[in-house]
Amino acid sequence: MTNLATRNLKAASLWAFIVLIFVLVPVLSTSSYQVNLACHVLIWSLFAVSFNMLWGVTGMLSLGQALYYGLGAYSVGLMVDHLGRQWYLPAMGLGVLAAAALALLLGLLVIRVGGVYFTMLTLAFAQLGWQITFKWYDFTGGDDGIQGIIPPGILESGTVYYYFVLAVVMLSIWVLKRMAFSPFGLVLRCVQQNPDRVRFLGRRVRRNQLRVYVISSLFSALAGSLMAGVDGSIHTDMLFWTTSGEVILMSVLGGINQFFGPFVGATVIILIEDLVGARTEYWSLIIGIIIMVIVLVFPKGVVGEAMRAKSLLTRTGAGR
Amino acid sequence: MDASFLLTQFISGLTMATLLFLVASGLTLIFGVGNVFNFAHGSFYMLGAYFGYQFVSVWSTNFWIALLLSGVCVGLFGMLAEFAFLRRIYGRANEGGFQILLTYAFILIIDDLVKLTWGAEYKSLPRPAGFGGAIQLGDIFIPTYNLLIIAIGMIVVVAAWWVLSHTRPGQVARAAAVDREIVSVLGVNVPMTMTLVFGIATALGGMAGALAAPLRTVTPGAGIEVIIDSLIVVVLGGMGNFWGAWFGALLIGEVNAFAVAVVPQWATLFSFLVMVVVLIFKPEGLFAARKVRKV
Amino acid sequence: MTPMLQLDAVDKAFGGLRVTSNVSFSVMPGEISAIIGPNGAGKTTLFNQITGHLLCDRGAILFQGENLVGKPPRQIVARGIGRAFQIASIFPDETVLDNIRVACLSKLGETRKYWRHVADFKRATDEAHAILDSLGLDGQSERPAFELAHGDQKLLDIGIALALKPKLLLLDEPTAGMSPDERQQTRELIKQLWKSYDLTLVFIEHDMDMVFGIAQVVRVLQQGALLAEGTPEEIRANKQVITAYLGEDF
Amino acid sequence: MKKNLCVCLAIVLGVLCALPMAVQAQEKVIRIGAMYPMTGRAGLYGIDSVAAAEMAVDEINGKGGANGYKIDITFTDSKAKPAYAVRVATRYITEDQVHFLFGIVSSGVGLAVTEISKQQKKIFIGTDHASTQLTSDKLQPYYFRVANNTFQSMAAGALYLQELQKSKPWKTIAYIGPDYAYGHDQWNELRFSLDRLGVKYQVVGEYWPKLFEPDYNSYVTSLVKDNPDILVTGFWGGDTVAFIKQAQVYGLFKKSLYFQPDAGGNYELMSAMGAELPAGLVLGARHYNNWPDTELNRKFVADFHKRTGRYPTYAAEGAYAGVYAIAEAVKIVGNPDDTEALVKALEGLKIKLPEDPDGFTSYIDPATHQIMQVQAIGVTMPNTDFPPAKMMLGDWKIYKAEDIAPPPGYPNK
Repeated sequence: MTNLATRNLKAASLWAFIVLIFVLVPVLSTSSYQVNLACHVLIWSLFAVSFNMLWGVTGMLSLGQALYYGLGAYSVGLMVDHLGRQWYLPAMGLGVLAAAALALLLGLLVIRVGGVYFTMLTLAFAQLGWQITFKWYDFTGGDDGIQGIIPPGILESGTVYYYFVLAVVMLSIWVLKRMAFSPFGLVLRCVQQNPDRVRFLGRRVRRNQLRVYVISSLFSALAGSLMAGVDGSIHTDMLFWTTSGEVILMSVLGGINQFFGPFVGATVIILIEDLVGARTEYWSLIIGIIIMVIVLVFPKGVVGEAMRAKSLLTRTGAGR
Repeated sequence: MDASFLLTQFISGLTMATLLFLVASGLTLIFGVGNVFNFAHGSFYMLGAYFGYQFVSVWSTNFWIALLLSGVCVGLFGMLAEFAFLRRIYGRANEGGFQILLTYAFILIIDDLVKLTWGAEYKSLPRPAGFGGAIQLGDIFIPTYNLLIIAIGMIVVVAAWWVLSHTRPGQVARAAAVDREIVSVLGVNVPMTMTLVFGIATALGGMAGALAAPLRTVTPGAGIEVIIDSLIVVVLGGMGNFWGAWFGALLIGEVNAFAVAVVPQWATLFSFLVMVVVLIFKPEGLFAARKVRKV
Repeated sequence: MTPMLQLDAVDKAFGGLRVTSNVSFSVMPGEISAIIGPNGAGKTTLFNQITGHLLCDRGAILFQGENLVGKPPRQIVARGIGRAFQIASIFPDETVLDNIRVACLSKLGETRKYWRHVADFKRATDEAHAILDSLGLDGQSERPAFELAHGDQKLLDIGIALALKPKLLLLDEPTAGMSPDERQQTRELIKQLWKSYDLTLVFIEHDMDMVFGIAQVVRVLQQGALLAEGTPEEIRANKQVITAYLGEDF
Repeated sequence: MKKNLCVCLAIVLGVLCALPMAVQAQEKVIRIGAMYPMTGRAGLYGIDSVAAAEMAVDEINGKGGANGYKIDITFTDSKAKPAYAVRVATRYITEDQVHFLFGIVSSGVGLAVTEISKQQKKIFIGTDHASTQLTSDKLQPYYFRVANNTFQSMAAGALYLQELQKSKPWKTIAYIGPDYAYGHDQWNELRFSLDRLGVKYQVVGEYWPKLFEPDYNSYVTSLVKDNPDILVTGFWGGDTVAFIKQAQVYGLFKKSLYFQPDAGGNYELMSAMGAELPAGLVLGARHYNNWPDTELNRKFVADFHKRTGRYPTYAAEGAYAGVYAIAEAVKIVGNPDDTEALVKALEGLKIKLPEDPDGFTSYIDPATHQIMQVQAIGVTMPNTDFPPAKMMLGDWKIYKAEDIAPPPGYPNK
């Protein structure tokens, strides 16, 4: 029991610390840009953490989560555009539900195959979604995107919206974290490591994969719907495959096998992109090299490497 | 819609299919032997087009020699990429994601290297001497260069058939496509084979780039659009299956050609539509190379 | 008394090769029995057919009177058949405790709980500890499973099977790859488990000390067919078995 | 793990807050935050725009600046991604405290940035993107555009076709353009203008290849079958090159008049295709290196060539015009800080630009914030004055600014 209590206390204090940092951003920041950046960090974190439930936890590498991210964003964008601002929050809920429904439908199709086939199928469907959004310009605005998506009421203020995002993201990540360490999460990790054994525990592998696919897609859509209000505009790029690639990068950079890895990864990537992009037109060369270094030299990611360093240190310490 | 128009449209589709196949065949080869999905394959295609430009338009090399040299140069580049970077991640846990990232890094780096070397202006190569015109048969115009592309595509198919069925490396590649473990049992130097296969595959991509350059625009970013089309072809045909890629390219090329003729406003969605329909019934593609592990 | 497990003319062929052919036998409740036979005799295939990993070409497999043929492993395990594998089938990155606990949770029908931490499932945790205790692994419960020694991984595999509270437990070469000392210990342990968990136990084994030491019934498979069945003494005396498998000098 | 995580996050917070704290000291400076794509397909436009904008800044600062204010212009690659451009624009406004947002090639990105400009009340000078929306239904008080929009090009195109019908009676018309807003807008605007002029025509084909389609063979063979008198295309950049190269061998241009009034006349096409470019194509663009033959234009083109070693695409002149428009507005107001006064100054601003023929001065329409310019359309013919191009436009037809403006209320009427 003491073990349990310590664990709870540790987890709670970590949470408090993270939340505190982000609560203080609008107070400490010198410009609204930094708040905007923190907003991006939060939303991408949610996207990356929800993606990592699929990949890091269950071992299902989807290259199509941008589909749901975009769906969330476009639900809000389209409803606000066509029906008015008061629909902003209902649209968020609707987008999330729509994503869950779509994920259930597509999941039944794509989960039939494993490994790289799953990856390619998710990519193919996401690209189809992108192509439709791009092409159906009468409805979606096509390449022009949708502008003027202003959140209603007090959310219109940037700071209030930031706290709204903070609350939703932290709540969602908390929910996902609970899930990751619940019996359900344990089964998912087991599915990744030894699906045959999971079957012989009397559990359905594909049913569990479908569940996590729907859950991950749902939270990806939530992230997308939050993004719609940050800049007031959305665009087909949100559905493009490079968006899906970006969350993979965040997961790897942070550490695939760490629950908070993608959170750290998202933070670092957004800051790097910003710093490099602001300084050189050859950002693509620099970012490419950075990705290469991460992949080849730090495969465990920031959090994973930090933990390894820590365990090395403690071991040498104990050896003395 | 008369017969001569159908034939014209068919040949248009065949030209597109051949270029698609030349790119996709390399992609599927790499996947079949190494289980690597090379997202940068389009960038190697683009590199081939730039090498073609360099040889033909800047150094005035004979077109045919330039074509071969472009393939060789890109192949060497590809071997370097495999040897220096890609092979370091084989067998790693969650390899798929690392592959995507690493090959995506190749895309970013090659894009900027091309911009640094050749600038951002659009480049163009003329068609080679003797292939600038068209054959006219009644109402039908068939550009001679398109015929040439189709012929080269045929030669590659026949050559590939011969290599795959009559030579030892071909047998190894086929064996690998079915079961990778077998290859090490056959006493083959697996890492070396992989580098070589990567070289051949990227050389095919590079050659396709140089071959397409006289018809298309040589520009930074030219790799992105071919990679998605090739992906469709490869997935459709069954990943890792050489003949599947050939059939997939043919299907996409012709479906596209006739969609343009019949329902032009929806033509761009047809290749996706074909893919979705096929995948609903055969999720592993039309001709799966190896038995799909169902998890 | 109805047999716990009854095989009735079970066949399996891969291509032209018959791996099990016309195998029939009955396992009585509470029995501990061994299946022996040379490599390639079809022992593991038989297990795979029983647990639904392979479909029978022909024949019936009755578990407590119910035909299992055509049912997926998932449903077969739910009816009370547990299995440990020739190569330890565990969850390498999870802790030893969680390896067992996930099975306990599954048995208790609590794998669809999304909210509470696994450690808060007291009953599953207690059961898991009890099993680890009986396997002698409790001291290592917080280590990741891949760090365990080979022999301990095989025990862990058995533990996962036990956690599902099987009526019938199938063990595929439980001592393979162990040192003579470890084998000795494992043999005693298995006998112990058989008694304390009130199991019907069938194991495949090459270690003759184990076969003749603890099995009540021994069945011999050769080229997919059941060659002989009987008490250890009967088998030891069986001419056919001696020529085919045990060897003249046995 | 937890401790490390805390350390990481603390560092991140530190970086976040300490990021570019360096806000410039209050000298007499006009700060411009420019965004252009510098990678990928549109990279050429971005790179040319940057060079021309820098050239304009050097010229103005060399003469002592605008009303004593030196221009300080910063460029960032927009990556042609709206979300990223919005982030950059926000940084420009709140961190770097720029006075003007500037640039943008893609209309999708332009629409996203104009939203920020509106929210933050910061003037945004558009230099290249052409969607008519920005100066019609999506117009906001702080947006100004110093290059033609697609409506103006297509209206000029409609006038050209109307005249042509008198000399060479044509009946049928077909269109091919990229399947996104830019492609569709052009076709809608051309038909709108033709209808407004009362031109009679019959549409025999409409084709929508995807943007950056590499293979047009199937489209070309279908177009050959349709056999239109006039073939209108709405491509830009590399797509124009690929289409012309593939269509040429089918003899398409012998039967149909190739007509591309918005982006076809851009110099990049001439430089990429050299002698391969067929003669007799009717093309238009927003600036030409060989028209008008004025002192100002000759100097602009020559200076640009001196600076970069190549001749400019039309994007360059837009950026050049944008910097001069800012300088002029600041001269009128006296300082770059009074945004509302600058808006007033820009509304109706008259400014002599390289693309103005003698006797005309470009001006910004106060109602639409759109620059009003003369539009010329030319025909390809041999001309080796601007290598590597071997063909340039000539045989110009000129259209007055007032004749090609969208009617008030377009597109809702």
